[in-house]
Amino acid sequence: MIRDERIPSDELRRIDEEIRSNWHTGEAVDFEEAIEYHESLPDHKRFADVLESADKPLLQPRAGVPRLDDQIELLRYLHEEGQADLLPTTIDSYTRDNEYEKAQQGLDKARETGDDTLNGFPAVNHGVDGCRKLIDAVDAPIEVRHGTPDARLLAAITFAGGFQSFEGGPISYNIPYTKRHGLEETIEKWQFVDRLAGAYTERGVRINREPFGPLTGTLVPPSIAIAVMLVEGKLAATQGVRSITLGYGQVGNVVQDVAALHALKKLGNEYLPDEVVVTTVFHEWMGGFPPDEARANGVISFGGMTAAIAKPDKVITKSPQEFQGVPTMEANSAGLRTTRQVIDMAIEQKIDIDGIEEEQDLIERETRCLMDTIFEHGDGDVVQGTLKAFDSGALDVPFAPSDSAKGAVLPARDDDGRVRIFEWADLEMDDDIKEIHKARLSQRADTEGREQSFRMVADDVDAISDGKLIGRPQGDVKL
Amino acid sequence: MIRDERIPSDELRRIDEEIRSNWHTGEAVDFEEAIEYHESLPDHKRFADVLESADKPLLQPRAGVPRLDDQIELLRYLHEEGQADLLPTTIDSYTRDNEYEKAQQGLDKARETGDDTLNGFPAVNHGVDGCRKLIDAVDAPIEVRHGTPDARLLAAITFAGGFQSFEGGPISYNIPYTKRHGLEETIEKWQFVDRLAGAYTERGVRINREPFGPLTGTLVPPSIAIAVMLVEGKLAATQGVRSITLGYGQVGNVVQDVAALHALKKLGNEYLPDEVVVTTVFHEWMGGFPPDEARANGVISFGGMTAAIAKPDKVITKSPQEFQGVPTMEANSAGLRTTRQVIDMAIEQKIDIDGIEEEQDLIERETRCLMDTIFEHGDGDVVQGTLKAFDSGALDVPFAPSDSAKGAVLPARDDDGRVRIFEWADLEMDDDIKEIHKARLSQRADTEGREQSFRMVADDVDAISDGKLIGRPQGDVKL
Amino acid sequence: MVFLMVLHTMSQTVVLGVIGSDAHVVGITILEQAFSAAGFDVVNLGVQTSQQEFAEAAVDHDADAVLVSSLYGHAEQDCQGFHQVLEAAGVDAVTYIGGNLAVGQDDFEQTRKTFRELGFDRVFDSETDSEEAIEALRQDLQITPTESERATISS
Amino acid sequence: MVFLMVLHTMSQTVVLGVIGSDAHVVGITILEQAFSAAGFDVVNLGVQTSQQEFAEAAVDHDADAVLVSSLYGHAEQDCQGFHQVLEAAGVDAVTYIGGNLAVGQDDFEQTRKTFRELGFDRVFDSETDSEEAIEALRQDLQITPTESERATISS
Repeated sequence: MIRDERIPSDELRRIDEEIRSNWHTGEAVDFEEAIEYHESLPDHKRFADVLESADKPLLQPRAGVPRLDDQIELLRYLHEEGQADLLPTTIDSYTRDNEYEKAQQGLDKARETGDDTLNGFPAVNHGVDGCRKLIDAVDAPIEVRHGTPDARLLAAITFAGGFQSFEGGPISYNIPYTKRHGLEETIEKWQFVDRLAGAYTERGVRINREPFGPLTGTLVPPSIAIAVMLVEGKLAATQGVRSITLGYGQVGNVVQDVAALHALKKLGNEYLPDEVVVTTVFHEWMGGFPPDEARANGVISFGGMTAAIAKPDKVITKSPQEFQGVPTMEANSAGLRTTRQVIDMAIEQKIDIDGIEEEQDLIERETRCLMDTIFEHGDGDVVQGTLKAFDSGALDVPFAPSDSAKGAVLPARDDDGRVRIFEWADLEMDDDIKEIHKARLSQRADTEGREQSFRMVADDVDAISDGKLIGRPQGDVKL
Repeated sequence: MIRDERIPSDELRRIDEEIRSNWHTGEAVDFEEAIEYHESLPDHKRFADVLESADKPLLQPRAGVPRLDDQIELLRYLHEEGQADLLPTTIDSYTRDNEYEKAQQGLDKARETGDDTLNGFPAVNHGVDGCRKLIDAVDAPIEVRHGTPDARLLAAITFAGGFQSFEGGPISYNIPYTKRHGLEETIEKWQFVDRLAGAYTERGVRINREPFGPLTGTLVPPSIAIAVMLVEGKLAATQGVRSITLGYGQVGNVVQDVAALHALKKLGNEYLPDEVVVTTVFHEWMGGFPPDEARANGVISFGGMTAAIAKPDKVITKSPQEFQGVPTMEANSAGLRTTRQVIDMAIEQKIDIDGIEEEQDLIERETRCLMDTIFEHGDGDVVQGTLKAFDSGALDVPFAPSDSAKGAVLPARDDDGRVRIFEWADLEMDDDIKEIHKARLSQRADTEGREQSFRMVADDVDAISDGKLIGRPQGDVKL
Repeated sequence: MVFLMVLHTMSQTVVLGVIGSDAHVVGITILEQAFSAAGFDVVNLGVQTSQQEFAEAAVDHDADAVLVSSLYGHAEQDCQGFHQVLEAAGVDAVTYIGGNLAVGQDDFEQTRKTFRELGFDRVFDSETDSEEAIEALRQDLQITPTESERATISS
Repeated sequence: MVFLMVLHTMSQTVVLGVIGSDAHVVGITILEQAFSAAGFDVVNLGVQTSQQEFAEAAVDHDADAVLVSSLYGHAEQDCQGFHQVLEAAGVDAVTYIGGNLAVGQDDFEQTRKTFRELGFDRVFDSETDSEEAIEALRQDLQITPTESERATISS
């Protein structure tokens, strides 16, 4: 039975050899040589150190293209023109599905024709040397961002390739991304990823790990997101990870977002072992964007304003072309600079908004209910508790495509635009907290002169792309 | 000796006839017929009613081109694509200097060649009929925006032409715009403009008047701007104006901007007669913009955020092309939509920031000091008081090009980014208030490890276009 | 009247799902809620549902309608042969499809034609409100006339 | 040292102004403060100053330097014949001009050449710091060497 226990060294070696035989580039991985390579990197490319020592929020975009030279050019542009502090390398979909052969065909085609049929950088196919060429060519720390349920080979190659930060986790890269991968399966696979990061960490190369906070990106109640972050943080810490960046996706209500980021940091430090350095990352709005760059810039700036007040360690920026999919590098860079301008104008101002402590207190209480039920479900073991709590629905994520979560809980905004829970389903929560949510949603229903119903949920999902925060009945909409 | 007294009817008629003879289009003005025209306009084109009955901030851009058909097309675009609630017609520079012959040459050239050599709409040359064609063709209220020291003929023609709102005032369209027009001269001329607006008002056609709040647009301390607004509001009220929109230009510190807008509304209602309906307008940042549309969008959004919290009755928007001068209509419309998105996302949220009441109290106390000195200088007469207070320097505007103001007072930002007064010169102010400013600036000097000096002023003037709020010493600047 | 409508629709079963490799779950979740609230029995197969899974669920639940959602732009290839699979399994149900059905949705009428030819009874774009789909299904299943229909008849 | 510099520059008078119809006052206000702080006697003529007003003020105050600012893009036409006017009035002063001197400032070297030919001793773009102008004027008026110059000499 899988439990929250550190993978023994011999088991680590066994799995490592096994997964490296899955694709020919796995052969080139040599742990000792990789440690030497990491030690040769200058201070300003050490991801964990740069992130943890920053005195204001660092900005990072999303970006990945198939060919190495294009990826170098893209990242240099985002660093120089977009003034990104931290850089990403987003991995293609085939690699996420462990389809390295298909990724190779896409990469070959991209190299032959110049057409980018892959939607990201196939790091496994580029291999250790390809990754190092990227690390060497770009003058800032780079993180691997993907969405891969089984990221073991990707981790082995990119860690050896010089990347020092790796996004994802067994819940956050399962529940929102895929239907059929079992949670037990992804936990087991991510234990290896974390254990490998821990092995580097033991040798002084601190690999930063970043659970994916936004989850399904759609009106996720803060406490659910935070509980998942705490679980993934704990699992990583068990395997020896010592630099963990917990994530949170903007819901669009300033008070709730600031409160959630404060709660995330506080609970992260409380629930994770003392030897872990906990940082936080704020994702600009991950839901639907307005089909209009001007309005999208407003959404992006709203995220920047929230970041200036909450002061997370890192901000993942969006571009004004979010609506249409992958942005041009110019638009990606514009999103960075718009965010930067707002943060730099606001961050020196003392902006203390009333009600943040109260909202933070509510979020913390909710999160503790969820953490308590996880521990109870597992008789103290987080892995078993997570599996059983998702199974019973005591832990749930709204709009989850995965069969591993019930996806029965439904959120809706209250009259102030804060995300509350409309349908609890089997989510474990104290009754007095449920009453608070109910009262807030009832207040909104009164304002709108309609019953609380799934219509609110549906209206809220589209609201920001339609130009509002709260999905009020259409009769009230003024243009 | 000019005093704050209503122009008698016969004098109004005499001046009206005189100024209408200054250019041939003046002949077409017929007051009675003009009243009938205004009465024929639908409710949604009545500027004062639309503005005063709005339940959230209305948005208005700046825009003016020489030819009538182009102006119609421009305003329709801003209304339909930009979703502007209120529209502007910005007047060209020749008209502002009463050079109607030169304006005519520019208009003729524009009509012949299609080149726009004029930088606005020459409403005097278009005459009453031309103005009405514009009013008829566009489906929203339109305001005349200009910068004219002697706007008497412009007012006579545009009021008869169906415009129901008129920007400017004797101080706000003198001090920041021109060097040599005496204040006494502009007060006299604006008394006529206000008296004419009052004559329409008496007949049920409420012409809205809007003193120009941003003044020199460069770090104007809120109390100075508000005092000028109160004086101009009072002068207009004396002449019979009953719909007055007091203005304020964003300084970029959220707490100070919200406090200033609250103080403006409160003091406006207190200092102006009860029969006047007082509304407020917030101008998005009027200082130097970043030479980068992405960063400019951040500045614009910051204004939208402030507006969502302060809830003024109207917002004058900027475009992302502000740096390069007159924007394309697409960019102008983009600035509107970015602002709209931010306001609509934020306005339903309860965002109460600590310290606003305290800052508002300080602004009110400062403004009362200035108003008291004006009344004292004039033995109770506002006109004489304003003239003498500007003359003695007891009332002053920083960076004023006009010989009518000393322009000796100098502002600088404090450590929180709020605009304080660094050099008081002869500005009248209670000593305890001066001590507060001094202490705040001293705190900044400590933070920066340098003396308080004009260097801070110079650094602050460029800060926002350089991407920051406060002009910190360059050694501290991180990119 | 409301009671009557619920009575009439009590036995009507709708099978919902997102076809192919598409993982967009929000729309289907809201559709599930809307059809349930309107009185239908809803079987939600969720995302990444194969043609075979649709057919099996329709047979198992004796579905009156099969509603297919697709938002990632590959609906046409995902639906090739879908109606043959349904027919082979003996499914006799109304079939609808909705979502972002083509990558460049410039001409929705062309898209509608394509999917009508594939065998779908109705085709909706991504802007369609769930109420509209419910209304259409009530008509197609000849459930008690709606208020608007009666208003038309009596006028 | 600071005291010494102030002594040396006490008697040096600078006339400042914005030429033509230009009403940009911020830059000239900051220049006034900077030159005053550096120990110069400053006569600030403000905005919208004519060539004749510059000449009269330079004569009245026996100016050592005349500093012209222009930010609205019409400097070249505003400065045509300026040095002839100064000469006719008997002004013998160092002349500087700075600001946005051409509408499209693509090639500042060309702009500099244009204004040097008009007679200005130095030409600055709008990015020039006031410190730089002060430093230049100290050199041109052979005021006590600055720290950086001495550092160069002694190194």
